[in-house]
Amino acid sequence: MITPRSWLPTPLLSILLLIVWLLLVRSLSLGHILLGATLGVAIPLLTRRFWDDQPMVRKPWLLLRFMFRVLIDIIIANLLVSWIIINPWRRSRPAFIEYPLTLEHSFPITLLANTISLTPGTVSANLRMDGRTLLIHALDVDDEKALVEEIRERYEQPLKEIYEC
Amino acid sequence: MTLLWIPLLTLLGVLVPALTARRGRGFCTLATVTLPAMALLLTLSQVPALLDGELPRVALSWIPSLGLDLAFRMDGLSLMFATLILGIGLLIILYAHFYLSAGEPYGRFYAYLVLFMLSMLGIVMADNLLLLWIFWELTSLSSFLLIGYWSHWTDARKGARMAMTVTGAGGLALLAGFLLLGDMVGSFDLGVVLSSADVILADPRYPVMLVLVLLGAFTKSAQFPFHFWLPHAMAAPTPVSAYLHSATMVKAGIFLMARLHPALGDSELWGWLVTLTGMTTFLYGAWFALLKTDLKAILAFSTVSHLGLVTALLGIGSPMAILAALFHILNHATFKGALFMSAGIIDHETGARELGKLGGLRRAMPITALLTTITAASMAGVPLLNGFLSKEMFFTETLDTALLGGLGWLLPVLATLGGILSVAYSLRLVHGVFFKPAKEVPPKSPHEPPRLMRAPVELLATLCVAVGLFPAALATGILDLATRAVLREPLDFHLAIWHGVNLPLVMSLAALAAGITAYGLHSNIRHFARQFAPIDARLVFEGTIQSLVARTQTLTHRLENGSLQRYMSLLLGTALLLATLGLVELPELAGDKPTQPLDAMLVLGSALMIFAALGTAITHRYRLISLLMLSVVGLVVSLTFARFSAPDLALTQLSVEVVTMILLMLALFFLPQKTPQESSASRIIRDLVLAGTLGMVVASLNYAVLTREIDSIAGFFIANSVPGGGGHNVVNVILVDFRGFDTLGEITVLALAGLAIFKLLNRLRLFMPHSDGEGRVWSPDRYPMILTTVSQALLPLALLVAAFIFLRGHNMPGGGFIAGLVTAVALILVYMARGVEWTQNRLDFPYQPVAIGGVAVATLTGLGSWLFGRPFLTSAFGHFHIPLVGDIELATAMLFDLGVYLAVVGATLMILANLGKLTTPHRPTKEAPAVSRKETPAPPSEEAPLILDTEKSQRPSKEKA
Amino acid sequence: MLDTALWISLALILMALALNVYRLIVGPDMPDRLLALDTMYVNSIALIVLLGLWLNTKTYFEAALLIAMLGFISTVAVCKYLLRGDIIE
Amino acid sequence: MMQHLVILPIVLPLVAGVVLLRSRQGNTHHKRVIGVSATVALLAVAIALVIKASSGEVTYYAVGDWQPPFGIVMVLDRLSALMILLTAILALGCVVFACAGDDEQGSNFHGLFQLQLMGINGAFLTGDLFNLFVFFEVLLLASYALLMHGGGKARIQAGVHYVVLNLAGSSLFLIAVGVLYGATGTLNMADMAVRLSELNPERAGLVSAGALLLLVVFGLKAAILPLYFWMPRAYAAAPAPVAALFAIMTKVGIYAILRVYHLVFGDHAGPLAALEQPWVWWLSLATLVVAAIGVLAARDLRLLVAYLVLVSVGTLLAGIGIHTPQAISALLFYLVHTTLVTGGLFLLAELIGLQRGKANTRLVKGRPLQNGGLLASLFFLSAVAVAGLPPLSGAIGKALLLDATPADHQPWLWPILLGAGLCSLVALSRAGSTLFWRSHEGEPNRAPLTRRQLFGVSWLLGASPLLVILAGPVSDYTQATAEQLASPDPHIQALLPEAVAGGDT
Amino acid sequence: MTYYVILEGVIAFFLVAGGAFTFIGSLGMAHFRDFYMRLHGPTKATTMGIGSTLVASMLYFGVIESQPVVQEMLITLFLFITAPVSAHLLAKTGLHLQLRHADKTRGKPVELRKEEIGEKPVPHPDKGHG
Amino acid sequence: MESLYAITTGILTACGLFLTLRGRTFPVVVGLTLLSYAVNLFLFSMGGLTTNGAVIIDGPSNYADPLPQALVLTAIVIGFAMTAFVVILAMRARGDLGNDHVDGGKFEEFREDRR
Ligand code: NA
Ligand code: NA
Repeated sequence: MITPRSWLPTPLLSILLLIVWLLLVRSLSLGHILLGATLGVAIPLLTRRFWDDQPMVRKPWLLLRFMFRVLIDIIIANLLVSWIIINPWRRSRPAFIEYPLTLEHSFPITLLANTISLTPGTVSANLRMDGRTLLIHALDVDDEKALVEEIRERYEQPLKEIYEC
Repeated sequence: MTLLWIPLLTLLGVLVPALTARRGRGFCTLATVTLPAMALLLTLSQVPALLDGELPRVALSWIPSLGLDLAFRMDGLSLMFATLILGIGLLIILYAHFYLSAGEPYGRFYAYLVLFMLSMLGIVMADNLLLLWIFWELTSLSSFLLIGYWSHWTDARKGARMAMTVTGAGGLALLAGFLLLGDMVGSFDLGVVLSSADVILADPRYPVMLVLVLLGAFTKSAQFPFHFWLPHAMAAPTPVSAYLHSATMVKAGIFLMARLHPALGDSELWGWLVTLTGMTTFLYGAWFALLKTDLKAILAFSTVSHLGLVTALLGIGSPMAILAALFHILNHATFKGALFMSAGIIDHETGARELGKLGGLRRAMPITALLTTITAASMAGVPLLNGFLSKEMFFTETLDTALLGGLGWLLPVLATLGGILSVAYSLRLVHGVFFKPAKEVPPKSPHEPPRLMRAPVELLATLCVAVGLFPAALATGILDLATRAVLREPLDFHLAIWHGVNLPLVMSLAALAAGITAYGLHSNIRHFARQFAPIDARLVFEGTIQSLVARTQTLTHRLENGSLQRYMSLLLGTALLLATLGLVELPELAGDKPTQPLDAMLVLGSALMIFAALGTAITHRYRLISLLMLSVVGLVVSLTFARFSAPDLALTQLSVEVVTMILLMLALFFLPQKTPQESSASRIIRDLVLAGTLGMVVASLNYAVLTREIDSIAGFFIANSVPGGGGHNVVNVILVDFRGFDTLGEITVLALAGLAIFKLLNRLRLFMPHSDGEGRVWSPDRYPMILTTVSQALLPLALLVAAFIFLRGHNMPGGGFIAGLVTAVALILVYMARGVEWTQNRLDFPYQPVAIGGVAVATLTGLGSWLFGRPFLTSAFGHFHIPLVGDIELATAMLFDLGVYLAVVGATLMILANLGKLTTPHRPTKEAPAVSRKETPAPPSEEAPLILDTEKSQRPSKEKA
Repeated sequence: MLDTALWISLALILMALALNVYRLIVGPDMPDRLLALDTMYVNSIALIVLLGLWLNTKTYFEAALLIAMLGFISTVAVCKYLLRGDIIE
Repeated sequence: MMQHLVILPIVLPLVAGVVLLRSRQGNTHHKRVIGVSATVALLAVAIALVIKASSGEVTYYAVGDWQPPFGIVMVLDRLSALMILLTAILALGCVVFACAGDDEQGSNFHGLFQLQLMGINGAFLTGDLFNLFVFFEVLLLASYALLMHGGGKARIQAGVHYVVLNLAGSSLFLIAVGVLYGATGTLNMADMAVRLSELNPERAGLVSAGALLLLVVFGLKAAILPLYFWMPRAYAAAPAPVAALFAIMTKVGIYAILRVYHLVFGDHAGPLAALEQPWVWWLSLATLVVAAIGVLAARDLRLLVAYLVLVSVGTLLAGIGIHTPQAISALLFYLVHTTLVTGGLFLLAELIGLQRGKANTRLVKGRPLQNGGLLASLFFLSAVAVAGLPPLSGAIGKALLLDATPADHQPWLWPILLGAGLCSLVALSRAGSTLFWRSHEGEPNRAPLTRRQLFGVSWLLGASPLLVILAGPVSDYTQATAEQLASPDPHIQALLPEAVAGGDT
Repeated sequence: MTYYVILEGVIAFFLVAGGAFTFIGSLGMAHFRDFYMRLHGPTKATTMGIGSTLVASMLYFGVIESQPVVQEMLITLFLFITAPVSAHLLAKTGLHLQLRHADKTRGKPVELRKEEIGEKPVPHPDKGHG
Repeated sequence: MESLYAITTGILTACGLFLTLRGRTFPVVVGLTLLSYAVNLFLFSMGGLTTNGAVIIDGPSNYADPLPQALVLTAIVIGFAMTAFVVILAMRARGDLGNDHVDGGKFEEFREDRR
């Protein structure tokens, strides 16, 4: 039996694709909506096999809030880093920091790692193969422990909540 | 038409022995002689016509543009030679029937013999110079086969090759001579040539032409210094020697001189060249005949000598000399044919042909002894035999000629000297074999040969005596016809035994007497001759050829030293030279088109590109760095395309650049990471100069074109893109419509690349380095988790972009090609992030059908237009109104573009994924065993999933992962 | 005003590109060069956007889109190469 | 279908190739049937084309219905028809030979073979310079793939040189096409001819640079002296049916020189007319010399044949260098002969090699051959033909060419050409005597000949006596072809009725 | 009118900011002491710079020319997905190659400790060098 | 501008050619790729250099010559196919012949002066 699940495995992605399509073709004609819908169904069907099972997003609103926070942090981080770069008198205090992960699934971990890379003076340098530890390189840090705590509180906790895992 | 049957019957005769060889030798021999016998009868049937003064002739047009006709004539000269060829040929076949031993492939032998007969007939009957030449070369070929008949014998092989090389070379000279001759008179028709002596003699090219023609004649007739092949040709079975080297082939040169005498002969040059060559050969041959101990060698050198005699006569060229020459040809054919056959009989019955091993055979073989004595006496010029008559005519002519002027006395003296030698070697031959007591017991107990084997000898010996006694009755007729053909007018002559006591008679008698004395002093002469180191012509010849071959090998290796660098520099050097030649013709490099101003973006872009290009070259020994530099060039090139209004190009260049980069890196894994420093400074300077100048030339060409207005056909495309092609993106419309055929070829190339690469990857044995260039083991993390996750997020997005780029291509930058590459690259990202196995399980379509399917779709789109009666690849497009959906445009070009898309995806994945698979158990092995027949590298095991150096390079991570 | 801003921005980006080339050439290690290349890809996105603004056309923006995507993929490929040697395994 | 006849030599192999390549696996028998039938069909088409072309009319096929000079056209004249027919005849022999088992030595043989034919035919038919480039690439890549068929070190090593040099050649081709387009503004060769006749003399240098660069490219394909180095080893290493097919590949270069410099740089091109001639002439002589040396030096039958191909290249180019209709006619006759005979020789060499076992085609003493008599006769026949000895076609071709040599060229060409013939004769007699006469000890190697192999060989070699018998009509055709080439105006008129090319010459 | 002036000003601001950030990113890449520090510049400042430029473009085309702005959004999306991943992989590569870091860097991760690698470096099994 | 463009093309060509003259397969392949970039730039410019003239028909405009663009597109694709082939061939040669010299290492010592 054909269930919606079998032909529309990821409704969110499908909708996203449709929207992107309409934006791309700059048109709202029925033809394009049909075409976009077709692509929205076809592409996930084609690529579904390339997806690992991921935890569902339980709290989309939280996700939005998280994204907004990250955006703000990115801007701040950028200003900070820029300042470090252009200020010749500023002596940076780089450090390698091991961050023990509490997240479990690959998608949230990736989100976290990318967030870390984009925000305050840190780059996630290596996710160890056991998936439990993230090595972070920080450009300018006083207190490693505090940084770890900040990341956990600011990013990892929300992600955990979003995905409830 | 009867005339045509003479060669035609002989031609058919070539096939007969091959077809009848299975039915027994007797049958085969009989069958073989049938057709040549008929040809002989046909030849003789021409006599009445000839006597009536007619010239029987037949001509069929063959290659008009070359002036080559299938034309035959039968004049007296042809008649005489044709009779000789066919008559003696028949005797030889009969003789060979007994001569060849039981196990030998006689069918083949007969076939070769008849083939040779045919080619000789062709020479003497040809009425077209080129036709004559064709048969001329055919005699070389068939004699090659005959001489090499006992091919397991080294002497036979080498003798055959030597004969063919020398006579073949002469044949080539002859061709050149004939072509010149034909050019002079404007025709290759023999009749025309023979009647154009005045034109020919007046032509400034006459000397060259004459030398070329004579080269042909002299090589064939074994004239000094080209005589050396003939004694070595004696490695042939005796029937062959008897036929080719006494009666026929060696006479071809003589025939040619006689044939062309009317056209070429009336000049001093001819006289000097031919007479002196002939006299030299006459003496040289006779001298060596006296020194040799092998029966056939003696006969061979005596043949050389007699050919020289005839040549000398032709050189003298007076009517009587011609007559004498022709007469001696006849006589020589009879006595020498008989002598060769006798020698064969002796060899056959005793197993020996060395004078030292033979002796006293007159008791065991009295009849053979008698026959040999008669024919040898004829050869020596003993009165009452035919040899005496023509030799005396020769002496007469040497006395009468005005050639050599004040040194005219030299000719008769030399002639007499030759006569003395002839007598001596003839005597030695007969005495040594039959009368002198034997020193050794011959290998076989000697006895008379079978009756029929001796029959040909008996016939010929009888002829010697008969003609000797009744020359007027027996020889006048044919000689009359033959001389008429050569002299082009009847000659009044009378052949008689007795002319009274005159100087020639004295010369003859003196020669006889002195000859006998010389034989008496024979051991002294041989002792004298031993002081001179013997020159073995075969060794010299083989040595020459071998050193020539060795030298050519050195030369070839020096030129083609297997170095691509040299070949490439030659290619570039040639290009540089030729392009420069064009450039220097430009009056001014800059044209009249105004140039555009510079801006910062351009300057920096150019600087970037130049830096990166130089960087690529400079760092080329550090391959990865070089690759990164190359990537920068690629990026800037695509930015340049964008800058100068080519968005499609920018997109294409970008995607191709990335794919190329991935490809190069995939390959680099299996290649050394660094290039050793091996170019010398001078080499680098040479390369820099070469590349630099060619770069300058390219830059100049570029500048020259850029500064000139172009009046191109582009306007048509811009004007017709929308109305004719239904698309706003002209570049895309050109690609899929105006010049869709190019694109079809292009995707075929791409698909072919995929197929070719698949072939290359089959059973490829590679090192899989388990550490990088610095010796670091690889990171154990095969599929970094973050990359994996992101790759799956990017895939749908990339596919969407691909779909977008594809669909808008006809009107906006994009199209099937770029969309295909984007799709392929996105999939390659998945391959990189998740590995072959994982991806392969999910991407289970086979690439080759997709790639080929793309080509198929494009082709079918093209073929579709045939249904509408339009040419291949004619496009159609239309706007369709669909309710609710609205207006949509559909074009066949989109279908074509879909083909492009599929071909690109398929081919790219075929290339990259198959390459990636090399190091996994999925490596392509479907190809049939690629073990070439030439070299058979033992594959480790048919089932082994990996052909790698497994023990060493298995990396630790394999197990972990 | 826009023009001025455009040219200032362009000048800055060109300088950025020059710095990238500097890093590309001096290295000292492969990752440094790769970083330079990756940055160069990203910077050329800005260049194309500026070109679009200058010429007042979006014709070339797909190129920018592709650079964003393909530049990443080529960086991944080189990283994978340096890490594992075999980029598709 | 008749109106599409002109494009069939391209479409037919393309479709066959696509059908054959649709998957790698599949029934060998089916593939063979398809491959051979497609080639037979191609032969039929080629015959029809020759009949059509022999009327003397130049016809064209506008692909995509875009008329010249804008669209790509396939042009049928006597020359292209002849070349297509020659290709088809050669291909049939090769493909049947391959069906004896060579096709199973690797993947996709028949499909690649068809695409190779497509490329070759396309190059012969196209009237567009850039399209010529595309077809060159198609035939090159197909040839790369076919060269590698079956693998083996020798092929790989020869392949590297072949591929790299040809890639550099392709770059030069693009530069040349670019310059010519930049200077004349068109790609259609007939149109380019028209535009050259009214070219601003100031630009002549530009055009001549482009034209001479093009000559380098064609010379590379044709294997002329300083550029031939890729050829002998690649041909010697290629699998037999492929090497035999390659016999036509150097002729593609010859054809391109003939076509481009007669059509585009004909008399109407003024000072640019026949600008290739001196180069081709002197280089052809040098090529002949080097080739003759190579023939003598070769220690392997395949290599020997490869150098014989080189000899033929020199001979053909000499004909172009002479540049008279007579010489062109002679070279066309010789071209037909040499292509088929050298093709046959490559196949024959394979048979000989197979029967000799370990000694293969190396010219050393080996075992006797199981079918020694038959192979020896075939070898003798082909040696006579290829060395240019009567009574086979080589002699006729050579005589035609020598006869067509004007007096001032004779002192150069005659000795060299005849000398090269002599060298071939010496080398071939040495080779034959070693292979068949000296090898008489030991047991013959069990490698029976198959009917397909014999058909392939005799099909190609049989052409030689046939050419002799039909020398009259064939040379009439080549004569007419040469005359058609010499006066390109009707050709131009047929493609561009409004053009007045050469009107002022 | 004012609206346009303000808009132009905003666009100009974003343009200049974009250029500036881009430059700073590359500057950081050029002048930091070690690879790990150099990594920060492009990851953040450059991404930001391109983002600003794209915002400028969106404002220009979207508001002034009223053309759709989806390409810019897509580009931004791609960038924000890929930039951190690139940085991550680059860092990982640097660690794998054990690139040396500035002395003042605190923390000594296992990745950079030689003894943790375990095996001795093995020579490249390369016969390719002459 | 034209001169700068031409000089750039020339230098690219020269660098590419220099690399094709090297003795190892990989630099040769890189050189051929570089050469094809140069040639594409060259061919592209044969219709002239046009700013802001992308040939997307939307009314009268100063269009660039689209034909060289189409030719370059074809050339790029063909060049890619060829490069792909030659890269793999280089690998194959290395695997089969044991080294990556363009001549297959026929020479024991790679003395270039002699070649
Ligand atoms: Na792999
Ligand atoms: Na990035």
